[in-house]
Amino acid sequence: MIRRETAIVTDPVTVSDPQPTRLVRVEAFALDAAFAAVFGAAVGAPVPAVGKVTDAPAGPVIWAEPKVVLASGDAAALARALAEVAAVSDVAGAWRRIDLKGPGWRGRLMIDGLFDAEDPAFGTGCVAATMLHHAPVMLCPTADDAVAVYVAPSFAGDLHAALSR
Amino acid sequence: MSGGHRLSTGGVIDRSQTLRFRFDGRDYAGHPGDTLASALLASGVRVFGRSFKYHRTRGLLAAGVEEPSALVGAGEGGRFEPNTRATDLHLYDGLVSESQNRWPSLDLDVGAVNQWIAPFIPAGFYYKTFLGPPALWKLYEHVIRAAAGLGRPPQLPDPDRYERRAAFCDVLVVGAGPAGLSAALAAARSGARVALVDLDRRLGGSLLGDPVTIDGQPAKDWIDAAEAELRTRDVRILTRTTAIGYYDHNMVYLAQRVVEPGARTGTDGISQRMWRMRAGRVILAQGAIERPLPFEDNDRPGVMLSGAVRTYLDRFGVAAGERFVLATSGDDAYRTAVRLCDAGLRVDAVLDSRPSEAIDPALLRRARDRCPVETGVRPLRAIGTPRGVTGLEVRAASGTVKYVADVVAVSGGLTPSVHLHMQAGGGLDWDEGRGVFTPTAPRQGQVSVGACAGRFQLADALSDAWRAGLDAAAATGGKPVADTPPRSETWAFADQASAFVPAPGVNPKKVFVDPQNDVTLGDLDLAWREGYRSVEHQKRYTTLGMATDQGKTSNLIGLARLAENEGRPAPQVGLTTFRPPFIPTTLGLWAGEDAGFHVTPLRRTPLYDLHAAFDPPWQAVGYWRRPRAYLRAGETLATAALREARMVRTTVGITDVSTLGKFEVSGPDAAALLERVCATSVSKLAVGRGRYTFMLREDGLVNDDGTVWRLGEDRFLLTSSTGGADRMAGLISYARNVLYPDLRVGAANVQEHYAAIAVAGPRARAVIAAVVEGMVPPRHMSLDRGVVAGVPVLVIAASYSGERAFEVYAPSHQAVAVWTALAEAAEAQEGGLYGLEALEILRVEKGHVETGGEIDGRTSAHDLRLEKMLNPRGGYMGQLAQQRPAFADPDRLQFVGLESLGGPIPEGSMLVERPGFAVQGHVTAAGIRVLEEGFVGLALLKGGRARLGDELLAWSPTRTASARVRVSEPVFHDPAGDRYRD
Amino acid sequence: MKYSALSLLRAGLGGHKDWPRAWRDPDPKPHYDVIIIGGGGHGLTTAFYLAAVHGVRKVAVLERSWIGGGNTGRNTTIVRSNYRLPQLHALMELSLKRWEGMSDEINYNVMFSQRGALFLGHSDSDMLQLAQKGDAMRADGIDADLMTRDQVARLIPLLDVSSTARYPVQGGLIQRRGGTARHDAVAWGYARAADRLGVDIIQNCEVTGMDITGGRITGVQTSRGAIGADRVGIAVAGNSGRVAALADLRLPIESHLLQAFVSEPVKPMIDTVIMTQSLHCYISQSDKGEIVLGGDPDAYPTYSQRGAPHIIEKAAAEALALVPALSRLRMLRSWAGTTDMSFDGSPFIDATPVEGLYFNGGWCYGGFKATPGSGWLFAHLLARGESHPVAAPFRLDRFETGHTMDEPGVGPMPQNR
Amino acid sequence: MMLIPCPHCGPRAHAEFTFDRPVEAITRPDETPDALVRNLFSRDNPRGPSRELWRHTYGCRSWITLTRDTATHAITDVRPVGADA
Repeated sequence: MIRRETAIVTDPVTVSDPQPTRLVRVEAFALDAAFAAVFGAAVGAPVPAVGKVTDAPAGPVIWAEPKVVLASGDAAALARALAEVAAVSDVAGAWRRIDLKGPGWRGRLMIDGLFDAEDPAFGTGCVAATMLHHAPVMLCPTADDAVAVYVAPSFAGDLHAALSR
Repeated sequence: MSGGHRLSTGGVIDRSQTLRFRFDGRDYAGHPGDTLASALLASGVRVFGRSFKYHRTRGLLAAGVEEPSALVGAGEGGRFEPNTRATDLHLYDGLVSESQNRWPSLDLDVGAVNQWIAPFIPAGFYYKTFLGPPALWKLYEHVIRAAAGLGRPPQLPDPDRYERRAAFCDVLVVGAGPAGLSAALAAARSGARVALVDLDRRLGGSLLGDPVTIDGQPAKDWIDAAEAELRTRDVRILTRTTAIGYYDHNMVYLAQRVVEPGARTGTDGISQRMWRMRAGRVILAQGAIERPLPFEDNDRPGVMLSGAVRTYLDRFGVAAGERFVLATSGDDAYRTAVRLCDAGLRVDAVLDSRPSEAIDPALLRRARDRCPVETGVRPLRAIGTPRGVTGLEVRAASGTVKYVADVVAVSGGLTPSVHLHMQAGGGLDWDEGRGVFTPTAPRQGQVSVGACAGRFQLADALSDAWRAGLDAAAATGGKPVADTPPRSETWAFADQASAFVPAPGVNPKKVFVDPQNDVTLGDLDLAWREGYRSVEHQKRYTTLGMATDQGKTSNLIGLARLAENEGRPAPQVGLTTFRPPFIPTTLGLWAGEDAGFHVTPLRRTPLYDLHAAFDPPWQAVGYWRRPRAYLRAGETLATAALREARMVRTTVGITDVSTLGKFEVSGPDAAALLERVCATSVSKLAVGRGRYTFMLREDGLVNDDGTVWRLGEDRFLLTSSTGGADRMAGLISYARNVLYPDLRVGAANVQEHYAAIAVAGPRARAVIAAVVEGMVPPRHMSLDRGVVAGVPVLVIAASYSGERAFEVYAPSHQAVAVWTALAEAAEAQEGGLYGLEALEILRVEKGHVETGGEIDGRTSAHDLRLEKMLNPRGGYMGQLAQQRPAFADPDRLQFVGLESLGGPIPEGSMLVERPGFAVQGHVTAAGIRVLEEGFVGLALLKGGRARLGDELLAWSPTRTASARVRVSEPVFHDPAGDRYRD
Repeated sequence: MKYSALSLLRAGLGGHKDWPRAWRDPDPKPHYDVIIIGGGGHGLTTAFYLAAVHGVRKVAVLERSWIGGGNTGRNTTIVRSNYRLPQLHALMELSLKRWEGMSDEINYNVMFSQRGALFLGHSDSDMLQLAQKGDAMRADGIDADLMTRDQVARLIPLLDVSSTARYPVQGGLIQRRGGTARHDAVAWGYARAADRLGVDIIQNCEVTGMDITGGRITGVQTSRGAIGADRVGIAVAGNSGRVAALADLRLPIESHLLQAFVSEPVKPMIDTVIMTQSLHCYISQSDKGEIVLGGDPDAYPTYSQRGAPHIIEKAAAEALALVPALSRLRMLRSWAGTTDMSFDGSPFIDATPVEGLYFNGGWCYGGFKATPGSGWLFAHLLARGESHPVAAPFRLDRFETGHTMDEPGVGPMPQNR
Repeated sequence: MMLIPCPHCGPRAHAEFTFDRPVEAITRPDETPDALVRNLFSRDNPRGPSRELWRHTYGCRSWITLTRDTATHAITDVRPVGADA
């Protein structure tokens, strides 16, 4: 993808309203083979590498912290399946998802931002947690011309307004 | 002599278009490509402003951002910008501008009277007088403040927007002159991700004022070709953009003018944009700034820097006057003389202070073809009036000579711009001959090329910059190309001698070093005589270099004088500190999008819109906003709050407590971790049960309180206060990851996963029973799970209000349905909504301590009557620290209740025997009895736990209010808890 | 030569040729009764009071570079005593009273302008906290008055008092005796006054070692040779840790950084000192016409005297939320000082475990207002070897005993202060 | 604005991080009272390299230790803390 560096590219970008998520927080007691096996079986996708997202039937599986992964799905079921290897908590209500669509999403994420969303290496399958318009967010490119911005619901209102300005 | 005028041809301007603008109420015209300065100069304007102290007339000295004198107010209403440099404002149609710091007018300024008392107001005079009591200084100050200041202050809010953008690149090139363009080309061709910025509207920098040829092409064509190539290589080119600050780890702040000062914005409403540019390497190509010469009355309008005269001629097609004399100590002024002659203007003489044997004979020959050149000649004084210069008197070998001129072009040598190099951290080498500091020993990724590195030869600058571009690309992963650097054949003369010392016979008191602050050489000598002998003392005592140009044309002359007085070389005396911003930058740009309402984010609970529908008075709690009450027609906040409190005491009320801190701790070691963070025991809780708990800071004082619930064998829910939520999140993460990394546990911040709705009152159980399917209302301090309107909920039974109460936890995105169901059920039970104000009245009556109130960061567990709940097994955070002697002091401030013996107790008031007596404590909360009569309060009182029954005065001198009170147990409503215990 | 309008007039007629040096530039003598390390405001006032009040004149102030070059020359010049805790009332009020007589005391105009120091309240809870602070001050005999929104709006016409503001102004608490002063003048004025009493002001003299025998200090090693002394007082603010280390002392101090910035000078626009309960920015206007601004500290230890830009952005945004008309005013210059942060926010004026070695520091970012009071109390301690009653609580060992004085109650981590 | 090389997320602006304390000030509840007071309430406070505990609070939320020169802000030897990958 050619990165357009000319002064200000005001490519179009559409901004979705904040949507609920089905994220479940999985904190591994130890990042070992046992955990990987049980996780893979229960979630239907491998444990994502650092800064990466894998796709499972129930939705994206996002690397969040050194021993923490945000899977999608039924928290209670996952808690039972992973009881021996991880601490599992439902955090579906702790995140909203705002989808940006259009070629201008990288430029839009640079406004009042700190992270290099214009870096071509940051593409589909990556995740970057950073600050955007003073709100803690997770940025997950979902296609060449689309990115999902995960944000806590309390910040979602102001962030959506700022992204749509 | 008529002063400045537009030549019929020449200049990089669009003569086909005319731009109309106003200055001091008069209409003028200019062309696209003009600055306000060039357009006014072309219209014959000579006086542009008045100096700060003596209100002497000031003309244009320079053509760039180093201009110290031509400062104007630009724009109208909320777009009015004082202290705008006329040289840094690119003309636009409809501009309205005005001169400043003069009354009643620029030509007739009363302030000029200061020149008559000049002998009595040298530098620092105000330290020696205006003595006496502060009240007297207030009177003097009123007059001084009115006279001080330059532009008039803006009065109206700013209608425009300011954007802030992050940006990243491998190589940032600052300055798009010959050196900058050369470096950018080399780096871009070598595959680096390059950004090129320049504060001008066009690329080219000094080349726009010089008809040199590069690679066989005229400079203008070479610039256009370079720009075209750079754009094809995806170089981010930002014009009207100034690198104002070089911060840590190669982050450079770039201030971009999207529209000119005072101008209307485009549809996006953006006036300026600040770039946070993170670069791998930074190539500084900012050029050099020309120094004036020291001679008497060198501040007269018409005395201009020789490079500026040349720039107005070649860049703007404007002759600064009609008869020119050039005084110089370097080769550069000769180029101006030659260009003036080329334009058919009269140059009476080039007066070079250097002896002829120190000047390149080829240069002398070439110049003498065009105009008279005298060597070994030094300027004594400008001849002229406040309206402008009319000539120059100089000292030659043969004695003093006078020349007629309406423009005295001066050149004391070029000073490399080392501002950003020094901001980045680095050293300076001193070149005694040329009188210049050049950058060395960079501490970050910066390298200086071209004139700002002291390389004034165009050919050297081009090749040196090219190499720097290749090196920078290589250092950031690029592959340096083998192409040859751009070459320039013409004008190889770039020598200069320093000319800091005025000619013998010059009166230092009449030589202006800092023209804006009216600082003379005499002032510098006075400072030195009085002992202010460090370069910083000289600056602060005389205000040299503290004006809006920050000494760009004056600091070195001031330093040289100090070095001469000290008898030490300049580098030993040193320079003052270079600080951001490189040029003054509006505060609105710094605030960016955060101005006005968006100064801080607004955090909304999932139920925010339901509250907002009532348009309630809000209470800010950190970034949150919580409704204080739901006023009905005719109610005040106080009456509504009391109604709501009585409703909770008599029927039932629901309130939004979603902002509480909430943490789900699970895993085999969950209880172990919680017993490190909480100061009470946790592990003895049975599944389905909960308890009150509190947390200490590491220094043993109480940090926050809340409740903890055992959801399952290895799963707990911990709540904390709204105010303490972020602190607790940090503390729990610190404990889990730093202190006890080996525990098999997970600690999830679920503050925002759960919305939380409190249901309190005698009929709370009825509401829960009616609304929550699949469970019966749990007994006090127990929990259960159920379903409300199809939404799975967790219901805990805990009371903050003192009534039977429950808290219903539902996933935030499904909370509206749960709230609506509970609200309907409450109304069915003759209850309703209650806000923060009622909650406060209820909790005061119940005597619960609150973070931010009684928990004020200075109270211990014992102070707050919580010591009996401390975990006997210990091991909790803060345990050791609370064993320090002070914790046992008998007269510590301790938590007590207060019963009023009269009217309302003023909240926050001091507890004293009688007015004026020693303070023994203070009221932390005060409220009205909800159902009974009377007023109560909570307080922290010295040795309070042993003073039951004492009578004191709750005294508030600031509100002239007080109430006699009796110390009581800190609980007034249902002390035994019969209303909710099972 | 005494400074006065008359002496200025007379000197003006003579071309100002005969003004003496404000302070001499003596070589260090072999021995002094008292050496003060640090030529900032606190060190210089200490030296002056030692000579003027306690008659101790064989005193030297050793300054590593130029006097007034540390925090004295970098602060935002605010003078006030509107604190909450009684110990800080006594300390800061003693200092404010000395400010009121300063220009005459040292015959040097420090331009102390009692234009009022105002805390804005943006909610009922803010106003309750301000009322409590005001009540505590009045109970300790310090002036403090509540102001309504209309009174505040009249005092600061350009303040946004609209009810729809993010932080609507509800009112304020003003200390009318508070205000601003010219910071450089304090250092120069006290240097001149002390010098006239025989104190040696020795610049470009860095202390590189301490001579301690048998637990007692006998003098210091410096870049200009050894100098003996009976008593040594440390007053070096941000460099406290490094200087104390020369005596193998570990202090309860962490050096942080506070930024400030000024606008270009404009005609009078803001006539009082503005601070706020809900935000962290503070605003005033210098006599020259520059708007002086500051806000959050940079929250990490540093000696760089160079702050991070996003801190400036937040302070500017907060200032604009209060006074929107500041938007088109240009920032002229930004800088930073090294703040000697203590672990409860209160200072130290105390002896150290080394006999004859005394320490004054821990002023966090509030030392300028305390300059004359700190000097008065430190001179008392250095002259008499025992603490003045007002200085008694400010002991070095208070963290071992737990007798901390944490005004905002934020606990031991300096970056939370 | 410093650039802190997070071991997990790569180099990031320091506005995403929070400084917690010098590593010497990490106090374990089971230490002796003297050690607690020494660690929590006194500092080397060096002007030069200092071993510090930071947190990538607005990034991967992990805790890291690093050596930072308190005069030049040069950052070296950044390592994750605690038992993680």
